[in-house]
Amino acid sequence: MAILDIRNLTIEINTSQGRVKAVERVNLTLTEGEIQGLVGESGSGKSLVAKAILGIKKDGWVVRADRMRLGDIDLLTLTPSERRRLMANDIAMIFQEPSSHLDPTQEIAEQIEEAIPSNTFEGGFWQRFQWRKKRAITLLHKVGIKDPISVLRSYPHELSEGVCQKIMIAMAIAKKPRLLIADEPTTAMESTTQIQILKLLHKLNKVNNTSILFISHDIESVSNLSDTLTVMYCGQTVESGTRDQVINHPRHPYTNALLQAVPDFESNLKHKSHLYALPGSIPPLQHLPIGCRLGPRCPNAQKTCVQKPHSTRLKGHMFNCHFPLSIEDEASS
Amino acid sequence: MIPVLSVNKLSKSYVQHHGLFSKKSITAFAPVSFELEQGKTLAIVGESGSGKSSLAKALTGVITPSSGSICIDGINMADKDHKQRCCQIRMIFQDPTTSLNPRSQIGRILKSPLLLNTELSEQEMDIRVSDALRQVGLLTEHAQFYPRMLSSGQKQRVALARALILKPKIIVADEVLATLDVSVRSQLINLILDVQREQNISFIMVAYNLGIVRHISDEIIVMHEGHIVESGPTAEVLDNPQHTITQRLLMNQQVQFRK
Amino acid sequence: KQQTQIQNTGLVYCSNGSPTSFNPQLAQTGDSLDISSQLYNTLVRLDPSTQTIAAGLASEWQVSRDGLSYQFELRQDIQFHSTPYFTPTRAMNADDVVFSFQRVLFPTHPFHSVSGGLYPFFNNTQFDRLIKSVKKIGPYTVEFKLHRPDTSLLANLATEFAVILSAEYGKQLQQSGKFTQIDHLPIGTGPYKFKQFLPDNLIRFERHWGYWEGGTPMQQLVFDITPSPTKRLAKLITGECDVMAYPAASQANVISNHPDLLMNVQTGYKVSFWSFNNDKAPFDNPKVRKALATAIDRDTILKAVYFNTGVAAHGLLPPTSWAYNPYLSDYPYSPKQARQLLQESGAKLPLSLTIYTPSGSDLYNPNSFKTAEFIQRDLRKIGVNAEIVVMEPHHLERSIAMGEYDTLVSGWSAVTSDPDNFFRPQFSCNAIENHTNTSRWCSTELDGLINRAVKLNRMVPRIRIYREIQAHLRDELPLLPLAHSLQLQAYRRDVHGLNSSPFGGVNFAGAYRD
Amino acid sequence: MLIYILRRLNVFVITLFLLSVVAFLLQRQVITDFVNTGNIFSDYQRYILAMLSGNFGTSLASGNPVLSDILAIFPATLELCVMAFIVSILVGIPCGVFAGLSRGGTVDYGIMTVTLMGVSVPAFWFAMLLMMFFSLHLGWFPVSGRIGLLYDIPVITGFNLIDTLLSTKPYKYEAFFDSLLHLALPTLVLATIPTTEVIRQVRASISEEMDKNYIKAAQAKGLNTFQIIKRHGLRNALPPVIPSLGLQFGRVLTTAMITETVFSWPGIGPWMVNSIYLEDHSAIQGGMLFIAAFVLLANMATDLLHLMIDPLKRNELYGKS
Amino acid sequence: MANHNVFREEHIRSPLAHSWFLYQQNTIGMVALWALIFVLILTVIGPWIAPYPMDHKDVSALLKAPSWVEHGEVHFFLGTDDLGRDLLSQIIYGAQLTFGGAFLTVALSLLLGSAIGIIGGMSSGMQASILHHFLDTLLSIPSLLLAIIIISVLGPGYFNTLLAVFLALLPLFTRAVYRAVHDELNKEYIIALRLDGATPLRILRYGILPNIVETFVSQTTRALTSAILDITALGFLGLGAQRPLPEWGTMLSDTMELVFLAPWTVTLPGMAILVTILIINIVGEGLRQAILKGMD
Ligand SMILES: Nc1ncnc2c1ncn2[C@@H]1O[C@H](COP(=O)(O)OP(=O)(O)OP(=O)(O)O)[C@@H](O)[C@H]1O
Ligand SMILES: Nc1ncnc2c1ncn2[C@@H]1O[C@H](COP(=O)(O)OP(=O)(O)OP(=O)(O)O)[C@@H](O)[C@H]1O
Ligand SMILES: [Mg+2]
Ligand SMILES: [Mg+2]
Repeated sequence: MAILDIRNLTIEINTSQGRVKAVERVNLTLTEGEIQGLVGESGSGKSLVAKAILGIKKDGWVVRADRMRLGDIDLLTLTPSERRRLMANDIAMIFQEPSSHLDPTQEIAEQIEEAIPSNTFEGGFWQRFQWRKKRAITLLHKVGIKDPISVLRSYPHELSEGVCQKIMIAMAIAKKPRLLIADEPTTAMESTTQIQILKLLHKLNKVNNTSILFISHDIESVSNLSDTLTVMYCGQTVESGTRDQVINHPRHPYTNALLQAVPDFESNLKHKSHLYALPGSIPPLQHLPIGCRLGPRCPNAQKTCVQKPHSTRLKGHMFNCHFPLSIEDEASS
Repeated sequence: MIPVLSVNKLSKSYVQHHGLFSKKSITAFAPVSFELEQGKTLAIVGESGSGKSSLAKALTGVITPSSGSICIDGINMADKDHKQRCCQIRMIFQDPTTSLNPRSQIGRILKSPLLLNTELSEQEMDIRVSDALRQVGLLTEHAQFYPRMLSSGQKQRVALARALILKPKIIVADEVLATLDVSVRSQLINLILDVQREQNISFIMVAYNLGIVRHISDEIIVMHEGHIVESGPTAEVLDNPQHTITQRLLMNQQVQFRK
Repeated sequence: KQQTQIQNTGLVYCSNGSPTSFNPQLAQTGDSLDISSQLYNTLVRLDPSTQTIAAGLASEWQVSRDGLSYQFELRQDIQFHSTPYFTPTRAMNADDVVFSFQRVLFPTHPFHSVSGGLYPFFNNTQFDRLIKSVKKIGPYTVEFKLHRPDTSLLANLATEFAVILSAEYGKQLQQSGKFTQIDHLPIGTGPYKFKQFLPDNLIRFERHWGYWEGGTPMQQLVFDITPSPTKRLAKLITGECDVMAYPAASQANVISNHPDLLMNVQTGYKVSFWSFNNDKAPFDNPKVRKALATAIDRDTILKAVYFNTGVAAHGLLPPTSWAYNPYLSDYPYSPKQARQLLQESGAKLPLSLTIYTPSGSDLYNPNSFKTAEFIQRDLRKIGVNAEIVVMEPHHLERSIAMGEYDTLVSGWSAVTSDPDNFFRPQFSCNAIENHTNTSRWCSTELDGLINRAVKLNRMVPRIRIYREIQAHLRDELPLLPLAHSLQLQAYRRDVHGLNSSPFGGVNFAGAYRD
Repeated sequence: MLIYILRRLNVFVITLFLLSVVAFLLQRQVITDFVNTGNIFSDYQRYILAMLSGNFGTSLASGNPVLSDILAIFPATLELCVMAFIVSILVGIPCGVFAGLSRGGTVDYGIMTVTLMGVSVPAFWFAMLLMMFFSLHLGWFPVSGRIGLLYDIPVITGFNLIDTLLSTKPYKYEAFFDSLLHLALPTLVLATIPTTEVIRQVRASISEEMDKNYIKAAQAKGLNTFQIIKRHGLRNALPPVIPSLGLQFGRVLTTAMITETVFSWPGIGPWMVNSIYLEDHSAIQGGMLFIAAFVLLANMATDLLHLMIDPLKRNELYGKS
Repeated sequence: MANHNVFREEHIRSPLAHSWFLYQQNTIGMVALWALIFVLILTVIGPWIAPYPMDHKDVSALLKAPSWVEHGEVHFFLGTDDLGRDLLSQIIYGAQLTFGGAFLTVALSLLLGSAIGIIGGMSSGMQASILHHFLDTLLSIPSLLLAIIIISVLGPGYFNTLLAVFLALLPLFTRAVYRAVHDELNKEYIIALRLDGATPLRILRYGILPNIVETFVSQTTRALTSAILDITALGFLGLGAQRPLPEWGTMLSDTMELVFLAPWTVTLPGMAILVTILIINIVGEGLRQAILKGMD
């Protein structure tokens, strides 16, 4: 069953140069208990999608969608306060740069306790005394912090980035969410810590059956963890499918380029030879090309690319391209 | 082949003042020695805080080393003389946004090392600038631009052009790839490889992604807490790591959850 | 405006300056003496309506035939103030009178040199040269013996400077060695007694229950020290003050048009003038002085500086004085004639001079600086270049003492109605060292006339001499009188029973609010 | 902590030292009865020892020791300043928060316009206008002084608002109210500067903090806007404003000196100006050292307060700096 | 709009030109700028255009109300004071004393203060840090208080006021410039410039100065307003310019006693001060915003 179902999500932003479609007709489906990776280079609108799901809006943003459901709840029809309440219970988000997402002037203890909903309390009334604190300690234990008492008494700036991220995760799992959105949880972190975090997320998924939307710009780390993958470019979904489909049989030139740019995926690469790279650079929001936004950089681009491609679906493998790669040999085999 | 760069017992420790009298010294890296041949790439890897950036800075003269010597082509580089050094060894900073003066045109940024270190005429300098721009895949017109008008990939190219324009023997790059997007990163790697091939320049790269390190570097140095714990040809070291630190670094990048 | 409870307990008087001492004997002659009549009484006093001498602490007095001895009979039931710092054991008697005057007159008196030992008023009137002795004749009888007859003595004794202090208090302080306290923590016989003093801020008085003329209607009286006339008026309008000292000339109109305020106008015994330093050439030349005098347009000054709250001065004496000489012609304003006179005078031309002037306002001149500016402007018309030097009154005193100035915008507030109080301080040779003779005029002829006038007992010959003096001054013109200012007093409509003197002070003894 | 205080104290002492040298030279120059042995160093030594023992000399004008004069009038000034700060905090913080939250909106525009006027208006003129309108025209407030003079309140603390309440007079509440009325206009004038400053700072601080990531995290936790502002926004936005309030103290104190002159407030301002007029050098240099020391101390105090309140700053206190 | 973009693509403006372009979009800012220029011109040529000479006193027209009020006369446009001086002329002459004086003082202290600041900022080590702390502390004493302290040593007077304000402003500039230079020095592009072998002077000229323009603008604005406020305040307290100099603050204290008779003599000089400071603030803030925006 799909826990998250988004159809044609469009986000427009009013900038000084006028209104731009930062995210255009993005589809996203997440089934229960799955880890889905959302990959795209910086500025492709991944965080915007996450914010749209959570309903965190700023002035001058227009969010539209044909459908947006969390389980059987229609998010589009909820009032903002109902939505907040729902968010508080069912969805949790962990952010990129965790230390900046913790209030610098509050002790960790307070912040964690704030994140523990009161309806998760179990036990008799005599246990109420300081139950939150006890919960907080167990939560920190769960995320692998060895010295929870002293961590609880610290301020965010006294802790390392990795510990902060663990705390964010602890806060996220405190409410036992059905959906966890992890927005670049490991960027700018030491590799050892990265591994720990990823392991933690993996465990969370396996043990609690929490669905995870894992957002990252690094296709390498995403492909490690996730079951399904969605690739975005400049606010458009270019391809989505299972990990295997996307990694091993990419249909979209952009996905292909991403994969080839990582030497690890290319085992037979000659030392110091050229890496595969798309020409040009990502266009700024104000100068987005019409139609397929990859158009100007795409090696296969033709005239029709100035129209927005329809999505093609093949055994759950969805891609938006006028001229998909190796579609013929796939069909013939 | 004679090494173009040889570093001998170089070390750096920072002195921190506490109050008026007490001070503390932090060792960024202990005496290290290594050599680099012309046209080769040396990668420095290691955990955070292991002294990679400090080493890179000491090599280019941003900071003064506490002891030891740096010889380029057998000539010892004096500590303070940037003029002498900058024609031989140049640095690319990690963040192009902060390392390009926002109030200077690209042309002027590129011209300033020429102005200070060569006796070229105005036209010759213009030619050198546009050559350098073209070499890194930009247009001559970009000389008129201000940094805020360029994307981060383009800025990184400008930084590379600034390093190249004096035709140095060695270029030191401190994590220049880390913040770039994958597609831009490949472009830049290709660029660096091309430049190296054409001009036979040696590179010293501080890097973190071992896949890339393996692809582009010839030699590798693994650092830990200021010490070189392992060094040698890249392929050898990475295929057959001896030291636990190296092993750990490798392991961290190869965890597979799905198997 | 609604009255609050507290307002029924007292009155607030906006006075214009912080007193330097609570002993009027020590006060400068120019100072306002608002505190004096609240705290003290004098032997005799001036009847406000008839301007004649009436009984004060002394119920009656006799003058000997030769005019050399005055004998005063004191009232017997007069109580001194009883305060936290002094409790009197007896009523006032002759000892107190002797104590008070001996302090001023005789350097041997233990209190004479306390608080500086200067008694400006008594100096200016040359009291010490006049009085031979002050003696107790009986418990309530005092005798003053003079060196020479002087008819202005009673008028001087009626001024607010000639107050009676408590000898008992003096003795007590002498024993404890706190001599100066007598001038800071006053004990008197007046309607109010001293309660509190915050310098530059306020003085608080309390009702003196044992006052010999009956208790005052109000429990307390507060002097709110407010140097700026604008602020005094503002406070009067908002009701923070009930009575206002010395409204500025410019305010007269506003006050008389305000529904809540009343104004009291009296001709004052004040004159402002422009003195020439007769010690300095070319101002020792009468022609130069006359030339300068004809150059000045006094009507404009009256209009612009006095806002018509003054009358043009044709001489030093105000027209209301009994000695005023109405038959003298004045110097008319005529720049042409002035220029001609100056040519004839033989002075070196072009002439340039300094005009010294005090900053701020005085009782006799609302704005001396402005006056100087107008004089400067008029002088320019006759080709005389004048430089104005403004000084704090305090500093100006020094310059006057040194005689640095060429000319000076100044004035005089008389403290008695006796003409002697105008001429002696201004023109007697002795007054130069007292710094009141700002024209530094010293002629034996004029000195003789001044002294002769006070010896006479009868009015008619005195008037004749004073007219002679005025004619003499008109011819010599040591200074140019400018204007006589009116004595203004503003108060709120609900205040009654005020008793203000033409010399400046107000007596709150009978004042009340309804 | 100790090191930090010591360091601040160090600079404080150096500054005071320089000021005292100026004061000393001043006194040596002008005061004739100042015992002058010719040796400038020993003279200075004597002078500084006298200062340290609280002997600032005797005022020429009043004849009292300067220090006792200052101590007698300073509470009046302090009362005014404290009231101004209270007002500026009570008004400035909410306004700043509103402006910061609606950045670019009408409310913000309105508040910022008023603020701009506030920083541009000369205090003495503003005081005169207020006096003309509210006191003389409308008659709502008294024009000067600290309290209706007929109220005879014994001085205990020097702060009228406290003294009236402490007194045993039957009219003490009436007097309290009266002294509030007297405070109104001077406080209004005096509060403009710190209020505008607080508004600007809080506005900048709030709108900066509200853009920070942890606010988004709080939103994601499901808190509503009010809770977020209360629990996170203000908590982070306000502490950085504290040191600037400390800096404001000096400005307020000087503005108080002007305001006092207009409203005849018996504080340090008219006293100081008068001393300068009268060239009462003992009073001038005493007052100058006193005010400067007070301002510097107030600054140090707010800095320390900030350090203690703001956990981000606490690092500077302990260990690493 | 679209045209606009093309235009912007073709022309590459330097950041400062771009800031200026942005500033021109700000209507209020431009109005204030023109007003400021007007005040500047008035300050310079005031003596030639004022309707009456400086010490002209018209005895026949004492306390005339402004021309738009009853009893007002057009040839005394803003009315007259109690000496019959034309208020408009007085205010125009006063511009020279108040605004002109402030301008000069600020210009001088800007020059000297930034010189010290730059030297302090470029040099490092102990003396710089002591300078820094000392300035910090000195700055916590507000400029007016500092000016009063200096006046109390020098004695009242207009020239002394300017001197006092000048001295009081020095630390402001020194500290701000010192800070800015110090911060700049740690930026990577300065390090890069140094690696190029640039001399300190060149680093200053091309690396630092263009990047601290914002500091100069905001500090100059602050200094100018505080100089005007201080000069007028000292004049008002009677410690600054003395009568009959028509310095605006002095005029105000002078006319204080006319509050009841001639309120315009109080309101008008005050308005002059208020408006001048207002436009300086608007222009300064506008420029600052434009410079900041021009950066990105
Ligand atoms: N508040 C905003 N105002 C204007 N534009 C915005 C805003 N937030 C994001 N954008 C723009 O929207 C686009 C998508 O932003 P988003 O943060 O979703 O990218 P991302 O994929 O998360 O990138 P990154 O990997 O850097 O986090 C970017 O081009 C960004 O410039
Ligand atoms: N300016 C400085 N002053 C004092 N200590 C410093 C300074 N710069 C670096 N260090 C210390 O020197 C050590 C080495 O730092 P360096 O930046 O070289 O590490 P790194 O390997 O580059 O780390 P990273 O991967 O995080 O960039 C660290 O312990 C650091 O704390
Ligand atoms: Mg993002
Ligand atoms: Mg580093």
